[in-house]
Amino acid sequence: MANIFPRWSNFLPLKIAVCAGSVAAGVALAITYYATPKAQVVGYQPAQPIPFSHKIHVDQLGLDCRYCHSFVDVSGHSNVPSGNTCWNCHQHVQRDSPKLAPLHRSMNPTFAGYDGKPIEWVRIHKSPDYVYFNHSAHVNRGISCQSCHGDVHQMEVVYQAESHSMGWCLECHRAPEKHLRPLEEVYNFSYNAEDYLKANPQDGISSAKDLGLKLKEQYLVKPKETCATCHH
Amino acid sequence: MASTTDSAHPKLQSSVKLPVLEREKLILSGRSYHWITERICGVVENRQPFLWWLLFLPSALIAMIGVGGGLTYLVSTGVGVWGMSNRVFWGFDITNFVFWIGIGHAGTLISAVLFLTRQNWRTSINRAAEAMTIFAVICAGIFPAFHVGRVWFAWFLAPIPNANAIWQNFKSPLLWDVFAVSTYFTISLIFWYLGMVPDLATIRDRCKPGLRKWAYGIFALGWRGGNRQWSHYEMAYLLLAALSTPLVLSVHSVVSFDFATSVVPGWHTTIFPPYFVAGAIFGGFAMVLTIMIPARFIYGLQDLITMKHIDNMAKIILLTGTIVGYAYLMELFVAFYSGAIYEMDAFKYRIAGPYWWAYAAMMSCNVLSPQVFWFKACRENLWVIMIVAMCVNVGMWFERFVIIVTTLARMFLPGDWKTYSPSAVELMTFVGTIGLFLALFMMFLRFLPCINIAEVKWTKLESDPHFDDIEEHPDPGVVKIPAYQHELVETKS
Amino acid sequence: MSKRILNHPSIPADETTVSWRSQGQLEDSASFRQWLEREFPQGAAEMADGEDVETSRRSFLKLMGASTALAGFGMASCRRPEAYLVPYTKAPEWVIPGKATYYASSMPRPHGATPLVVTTFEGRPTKVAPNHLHPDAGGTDAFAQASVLDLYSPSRSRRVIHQKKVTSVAELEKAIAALAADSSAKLGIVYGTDVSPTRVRLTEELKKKFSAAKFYQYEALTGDVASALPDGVKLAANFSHADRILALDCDFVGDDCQGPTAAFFDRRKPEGRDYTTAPDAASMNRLYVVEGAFTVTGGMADHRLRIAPSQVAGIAAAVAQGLGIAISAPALSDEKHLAWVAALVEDLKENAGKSLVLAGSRQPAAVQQIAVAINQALGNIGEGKPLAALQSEAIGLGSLAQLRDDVQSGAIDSLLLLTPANPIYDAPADFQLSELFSKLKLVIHHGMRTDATAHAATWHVPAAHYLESWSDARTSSGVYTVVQPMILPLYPDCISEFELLLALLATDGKLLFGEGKDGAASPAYDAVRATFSAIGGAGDEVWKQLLRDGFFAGSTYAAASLTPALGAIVVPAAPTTSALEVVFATDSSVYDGRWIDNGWLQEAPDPITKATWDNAALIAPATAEALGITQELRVPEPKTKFVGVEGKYAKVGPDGEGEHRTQRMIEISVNGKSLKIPVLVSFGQAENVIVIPLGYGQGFDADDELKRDTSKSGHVGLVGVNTGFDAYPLRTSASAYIATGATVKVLDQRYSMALTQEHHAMYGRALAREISTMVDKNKGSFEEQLADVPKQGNDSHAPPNIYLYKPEDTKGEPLINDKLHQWAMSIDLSSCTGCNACLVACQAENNIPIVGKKQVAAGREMHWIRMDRYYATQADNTFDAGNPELVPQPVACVHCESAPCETVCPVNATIHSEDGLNVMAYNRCIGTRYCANNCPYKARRFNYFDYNKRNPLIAKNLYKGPFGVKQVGEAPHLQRNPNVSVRMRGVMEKCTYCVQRLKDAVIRQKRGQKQGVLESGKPSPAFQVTETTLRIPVDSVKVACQDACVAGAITFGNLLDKEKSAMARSKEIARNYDLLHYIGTRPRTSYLARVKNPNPKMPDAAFVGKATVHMV
Amino acid sequence: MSTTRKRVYGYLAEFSSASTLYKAAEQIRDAGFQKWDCYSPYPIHGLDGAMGLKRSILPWFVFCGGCAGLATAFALAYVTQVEIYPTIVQAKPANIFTVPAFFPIMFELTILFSGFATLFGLLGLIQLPRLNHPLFASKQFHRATDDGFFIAIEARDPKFSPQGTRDLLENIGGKQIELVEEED
Repeated sequence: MANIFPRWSNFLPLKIAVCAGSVAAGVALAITYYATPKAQVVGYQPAQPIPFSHKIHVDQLGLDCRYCHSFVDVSGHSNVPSGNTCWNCHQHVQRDSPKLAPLHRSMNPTFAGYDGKPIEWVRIHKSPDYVYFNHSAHVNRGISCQSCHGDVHQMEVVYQAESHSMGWCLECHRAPEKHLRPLEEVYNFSYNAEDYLKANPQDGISSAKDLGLKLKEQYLVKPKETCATCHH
Repeated sequence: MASTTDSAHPKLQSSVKLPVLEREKLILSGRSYHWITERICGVVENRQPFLWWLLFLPSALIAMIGVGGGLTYLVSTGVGVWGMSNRVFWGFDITNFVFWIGIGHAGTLISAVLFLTRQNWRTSINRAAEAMTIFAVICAGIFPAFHVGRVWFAWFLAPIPNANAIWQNFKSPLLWDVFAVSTYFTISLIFWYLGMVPDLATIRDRCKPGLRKWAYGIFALGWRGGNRQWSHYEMAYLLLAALSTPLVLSVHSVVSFDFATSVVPGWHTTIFPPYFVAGAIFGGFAMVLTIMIPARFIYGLQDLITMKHIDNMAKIILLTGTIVGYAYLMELFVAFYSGAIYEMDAFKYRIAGPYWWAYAAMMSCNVLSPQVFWFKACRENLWVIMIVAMCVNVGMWFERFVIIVTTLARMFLPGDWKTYSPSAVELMTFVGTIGLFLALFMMFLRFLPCINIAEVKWTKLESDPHFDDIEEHPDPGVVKIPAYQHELVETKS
Repeated sequence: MSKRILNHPSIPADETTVSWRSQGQLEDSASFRQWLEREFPQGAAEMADGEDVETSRRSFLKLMGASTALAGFGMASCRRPEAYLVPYTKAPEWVIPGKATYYASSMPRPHGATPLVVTTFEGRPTKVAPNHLHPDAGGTDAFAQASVLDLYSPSRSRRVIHQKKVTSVAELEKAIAALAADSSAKLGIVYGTDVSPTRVRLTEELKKKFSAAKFYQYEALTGDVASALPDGVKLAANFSHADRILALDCDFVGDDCQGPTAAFFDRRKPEGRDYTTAPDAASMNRLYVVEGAFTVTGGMADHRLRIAPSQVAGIAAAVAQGLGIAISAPALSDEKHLAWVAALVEDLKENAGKSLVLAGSRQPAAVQQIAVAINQALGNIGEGKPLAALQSEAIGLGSLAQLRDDVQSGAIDSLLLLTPANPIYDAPADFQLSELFSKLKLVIHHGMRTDATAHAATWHVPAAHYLESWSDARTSSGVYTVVQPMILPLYPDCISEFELLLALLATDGKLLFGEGKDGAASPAYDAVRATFSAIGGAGDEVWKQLLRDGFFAGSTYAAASLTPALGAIVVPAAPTTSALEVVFATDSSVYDGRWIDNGWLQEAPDPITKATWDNAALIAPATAEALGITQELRVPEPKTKFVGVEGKYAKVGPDGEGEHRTQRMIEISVNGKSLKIPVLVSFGQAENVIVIPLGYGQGFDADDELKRDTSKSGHVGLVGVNTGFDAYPLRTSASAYIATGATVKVLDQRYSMALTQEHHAMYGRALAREISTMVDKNKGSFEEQLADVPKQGNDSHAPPNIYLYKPEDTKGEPLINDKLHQWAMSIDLSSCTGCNACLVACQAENNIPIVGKKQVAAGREMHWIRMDRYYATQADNTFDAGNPELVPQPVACVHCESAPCETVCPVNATIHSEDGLNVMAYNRCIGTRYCANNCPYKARRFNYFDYNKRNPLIAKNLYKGPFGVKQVGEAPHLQRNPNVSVRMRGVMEKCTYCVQRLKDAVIRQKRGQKQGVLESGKPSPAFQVTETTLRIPVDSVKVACQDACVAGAITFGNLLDKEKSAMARSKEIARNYDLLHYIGTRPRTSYLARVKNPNPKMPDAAFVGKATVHMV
Repeated sequence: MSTTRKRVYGYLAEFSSASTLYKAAEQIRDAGFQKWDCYSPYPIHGLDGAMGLKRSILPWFVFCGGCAGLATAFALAYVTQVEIYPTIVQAKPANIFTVPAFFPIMFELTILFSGFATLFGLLGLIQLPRLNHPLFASKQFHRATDDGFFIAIEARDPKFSPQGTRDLLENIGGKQIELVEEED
């Protein structure tokens, strides 16, 4: 009888084990990367029909979030502005900018291509349909837009800044003090806890963390972690 | 491993003559090592008898239609194609799961428990019994895996870190089940495979060069049969046996927790774990007999699987059957002693309610039929044994059916009472798993050594290195005993 | 799908087909596409801005964004397709995307409108609830709850049909204009029996314009009351003044409404409506019922006499005689009946002026007269009395008999059918209505379904739903209520009743309907407003008030005077097995057949028989045995202390169980006609009486189990086809409700039926508990019985419930730790009738699918509330052993604090929330179903199939998996509540305590913080938010079932409100008990034992209120 | 044997039965050889002693595996259920008192990890899989898995000498002594 396997095959199992290990790790990474729900993909930045710049409107012009997202503090759903909200200003300002052609199509009956159809903005932040998220429950309790949407006031084109995964939600629900702000500061994108404390000294509060804890105490904030908080 | 190192301390030893029983021959007709090799490997190497094809092809077909087709339909359409309802949420699925997982237990018991208790008669049946375990667990696993509503999300059961930051409920008996059954399958597979490595080497060494030799070569891992390997190997085998023994007890205990930890009358009872384990062994041995008796004829293994083996198994069936019968009666007693109307009614309806026939089948098959094994004549008649074994298989299936279905169909509120009956798809899938089991077993007979060659050789009397050593053992009745026992022995003599 | 259309015998498929049974066809139809285009992208642009807010706001609005998704349940891990956010171009006033808007409206009903509050989401009406501001407020019954589904029904008629061909509205306009132009037209108009002031006003105008026009009113089963009373006079009961009530075959809490019943139920609770007083038996009313088959009213009765409905006249006469009213009638022969009547008469006399006698509308005029006479004799009628006689404005309307005469005499030659009835199908057989129609030159049918009458008419006009039309109506006491549209008609060709009438009145006969040019309102709007200005005064203020409140305060009918004419009473011979009595009854699911295409109602189990999707002949057990229908007589009776009943060992009955259940068919011959129909044995029914609920069997197709005639398959939609048996042909005008002399032939044939409950006794388990205000010889006085409620049955020896491990976290804090809200519910069996209103309301609120008959039979119905109904008889009942007690018990998830379902879920898909809910995360569920097995209440429901994505109504469709036909079109999805996930197959679901409502209330309350900061004038960090800021006001949130319940049987609230909350108070009273307390689940939903208030002098008093008291 | 180009593996000798093998093993042990092994179709009891082998250290591997399993299971269950995301489940505690509910899984993982430790420990100790071995080149060695009893003494052994070892094997009853060469 002769050896049926060549000598090098003695190291084969080890090699296979090493390869299999690397492949498994790769597959795990690939799954993590590709199978992550797109709702959680940070950096999604589609082109919009009108290149609306939050930077100009918020940072330079100082518009409040609620000027356009007018129902964010009364409804679960934060509305995108209706056409006439835009038209209110833009029938006077920058009226002839070619970028505003879709708005004219929608709002301006004298415009050549007028069809009266609403503008279709590309959706960026989308929670899955089995998730119930209520904007008013958050902004009325001291959680800023910034906590979830990032520095929108610096964005020329809006992109997704945070992952919006369940784990991410839970992080804040378990430790809301990291994100709590005085109610007056919820829509203030240049809020800074230290500056706030300088301007409004609080008894025995010196750090942002302490301020968060105090607000949690004052506001009786006890976020829930059970399923029905978001799933029903 | 005999105590040869004792010779280092001669002073502590003295010899005493004790009457010895003759070591029983487990291999008849004084077959040689080579004959054993030839015989067992022959099963794999020779052309398969017509009967093999006759069994394999229909089994494979049934498995394909029943399991393959049935499950495809189930997953594509919904669990509704089975017969369950919003009253009886489990039916055939969990009945079959418990049935199959119970079958598996005999395999582990034969290979592990009998190994630990030095029951050498196990050697000629343990391989097949272990294979049976593996295949039964595969058949069993199909049911809980596919009975879930969204099988594509079954990975929620695995504790994988995820973006949702959500984990399993480790308090759930069902999660315990997932761990227990998967551990059981893994350990059984390791045990089975390790036990097979030397035999795979035997086949490898007999093969002509080619694909077969290559395949067996890979799976034999390059086994050489050196004593430096045997030494560790024996230890590993012992350890696995020692691990498997509590495991096998735990698995069916955990399965029984699915029921015992619930609030459902007729399930909520502390007697379940031992009762389930006994039942599993009971049903498993019946299945071993059901399979081994025909296989013994087909492959002419009468000299390896002797009447002694069959007799032993019949006795175990009698014992465990009686334990099971005791459990049934105790269950009734506890229910009626409880004074709780729900408990009493649950058992009343089992006995005389809508599924009285299932209860009757269970009682007569499981408790009454094995009683014939009190008689030696019955234990020697293969037809009787075969019939009883078949009865027990059926009876044990009905036991699970009775526990699950009759209970759920008549629970706490009469307003929700509704009976259950299986759908055709359900029946098909169950039959399919029987086909799958048989087909896998046929494949096993075809490709793998169905009897543990090395261990069978080891049970031959001349395998003892001192067998023909008259110098070493001038008198077989003389054994060396440790010094600390001298006094006792001397006073006795 | 196309299969069905091909089977249609005469009409070719596609455009010329008269009904739309398939959504496939529907989706491809141009009109639907047009509707979609109109309603979606342009709808918003068409919004009128400013002036006419009332009309414009109800135009169908584009859903904004997808967060309130219409689509089903998706998988998390799919790659994201590009999604769009589509805002309004011009934001409509009052609409906040994502928030519900509520409007007051009402639903016109034959016995008086039901005042409603309608929930709309972005313009879609999704749910109705009672209008609690309304003086006649009560609840909403199952029909009202289910009516919203009809709006979106896929089988709804949506095209004008002329001579069985689909045609355009323009063609119809021509026909109407021609009719309008001819002021001498011999026009007959048939209305429904509801009262609408605008209709009355328009009728007057029509009379002026069309001198030869005649007006009729007709609905199939509204009874003989009208003929017994002067024209336009109505009786309305005021139960708050009624201490003693005698119902003579009158199901006044069920289908035979006699006035708002909320006050009746308030007085079924010994502690008062909101559990504010100590239990007082004297505060309870007492209900005597004389009836043939069990009704929900009979189930509530303190004393129930079972007697053939034809014999009720005899009892009524005996009562009258006992009260000294001179009336000639045969004397009662039965000793027991005499004793019963004697004690009853005494009780009525003692409570003269505080008692109420109601005659069922199906009873003949003579009985109605006796009832009036008794009420008059007792002084029960008048202001502040239990009964009011009222004069409605709907007078001068002819009956169906007059219509027949007028057609035959040639007085009319054109007919406009505006009635909700379906006369071709439901008129008594001797009217031979189809022959009559052939004599007319023009029949215009206006209706929501292409039913039998639509097929027989020259023109069929698709009707707008009441949620799409302007109208007005009167409630039973005559309060003026408005019917306002929530939405433009879903399909552009749908026309409302008033729009048709107004076209006839218009000088040019121009038919204006729906949304006019430039968003102008429908002419019906102006008509209603004009009517109202005469009643409530002109001016915008009152009108806006009307629209906001839904009714005009202080408007009622004028009182009328009555003079009963008592003739000699003739009581027919009592029925025997060879001359049986057949009673034609309304059905709890389809009423008179009009709801046959409503899936929610079809699947709602009958409150008494628990049958779904079919009707059957109901026969008492002893009669069924005597007729040889069943060999095995089953009695729901505890034979021993421990073991029930039907069969001692709870075996499967002779008809089988579950999907194998089949009922014996019989052939009933009466009035020269015969009907093959299955039999259901009905406990507590009078002997030798066959009760047949009407309204079924309107059409069959090739899938019919009995292979019946398919020629009428186009008369019904997918829901109603192949359901039940049509007993209308057995009726004649002389025996419209009760026919005698029927014979029965037992057939060697069986028919499968789907029952949701198949075991009817409690089997010795004290589940639905009951006590009596009368002293019990074993259990003692009322107070002692009250104290004994928590110890009934097995609970008498339940061990104390002790924690082995405390539910605490690592710091030793309790886990259920919300200090703001701890939700709980109580269900009062004393006022629960088991009527299904909660069940259907729950279905509407929580997007619960229907599953079809086969699945119900298999036990897979999805209703979150299972309406259990138990019978209990006393072994020693010497008065009438065949008259069991009936106790309903709604069971939904009881939210156990120690929930067995939670611990067994391997993936944490069902756990407990901090505020005490047992919550279910559908998207985590993998469907092991272990939770449901371990639920002692069997309150969980599993989606065995994709009921929301596969149409369960097509035969075997669910079993075709991916090859099955998809769920019906877009429209049904528009009904969905956007705040509730639509469940996919393979997941478990169950009652959530309407968690979406709770969350909404709690989040709304959180906004109070901002208010508080603003009011305090301090910076927000200095403002201390307290529990009172965040806790919702006491009893301010209502769950769907509670809201719908007219009986106030369900109270829900926050345990932390303590005694301020009615729910918390109810938990403290003696008759509060936990269902299955013995097993220690500590449920949050508890039950209050039913209290029966028998009259100790009655011969059957000792057997009342005894359903569970003797169980140990 | 230095004339061959191939490297020598050692001598392989066959013995007639288990008992001759046993005695031969004792003698080779006593002769002080280290790199040698007995080959038999089944494990021969007592041969470990006859070869002077120590008790296998495998049980220690398994013990460690078992402990790792127990610790893993406890950590997995306790950390996720009590520390990370405590859920309220049938009013059961979310603290140390909830641990009894984890016992079944702790047990199962102990067994599972022990099993893996056994498997991989064994493979490590016996240095398998090793598919190629010089002995497989021997013409008679295939009988070692059938009915042959062999002893192979490796050339690596310091006491190995081409002639002396061969003589030793002959003296203790070895038959068909074969010089086994390693392949390239």
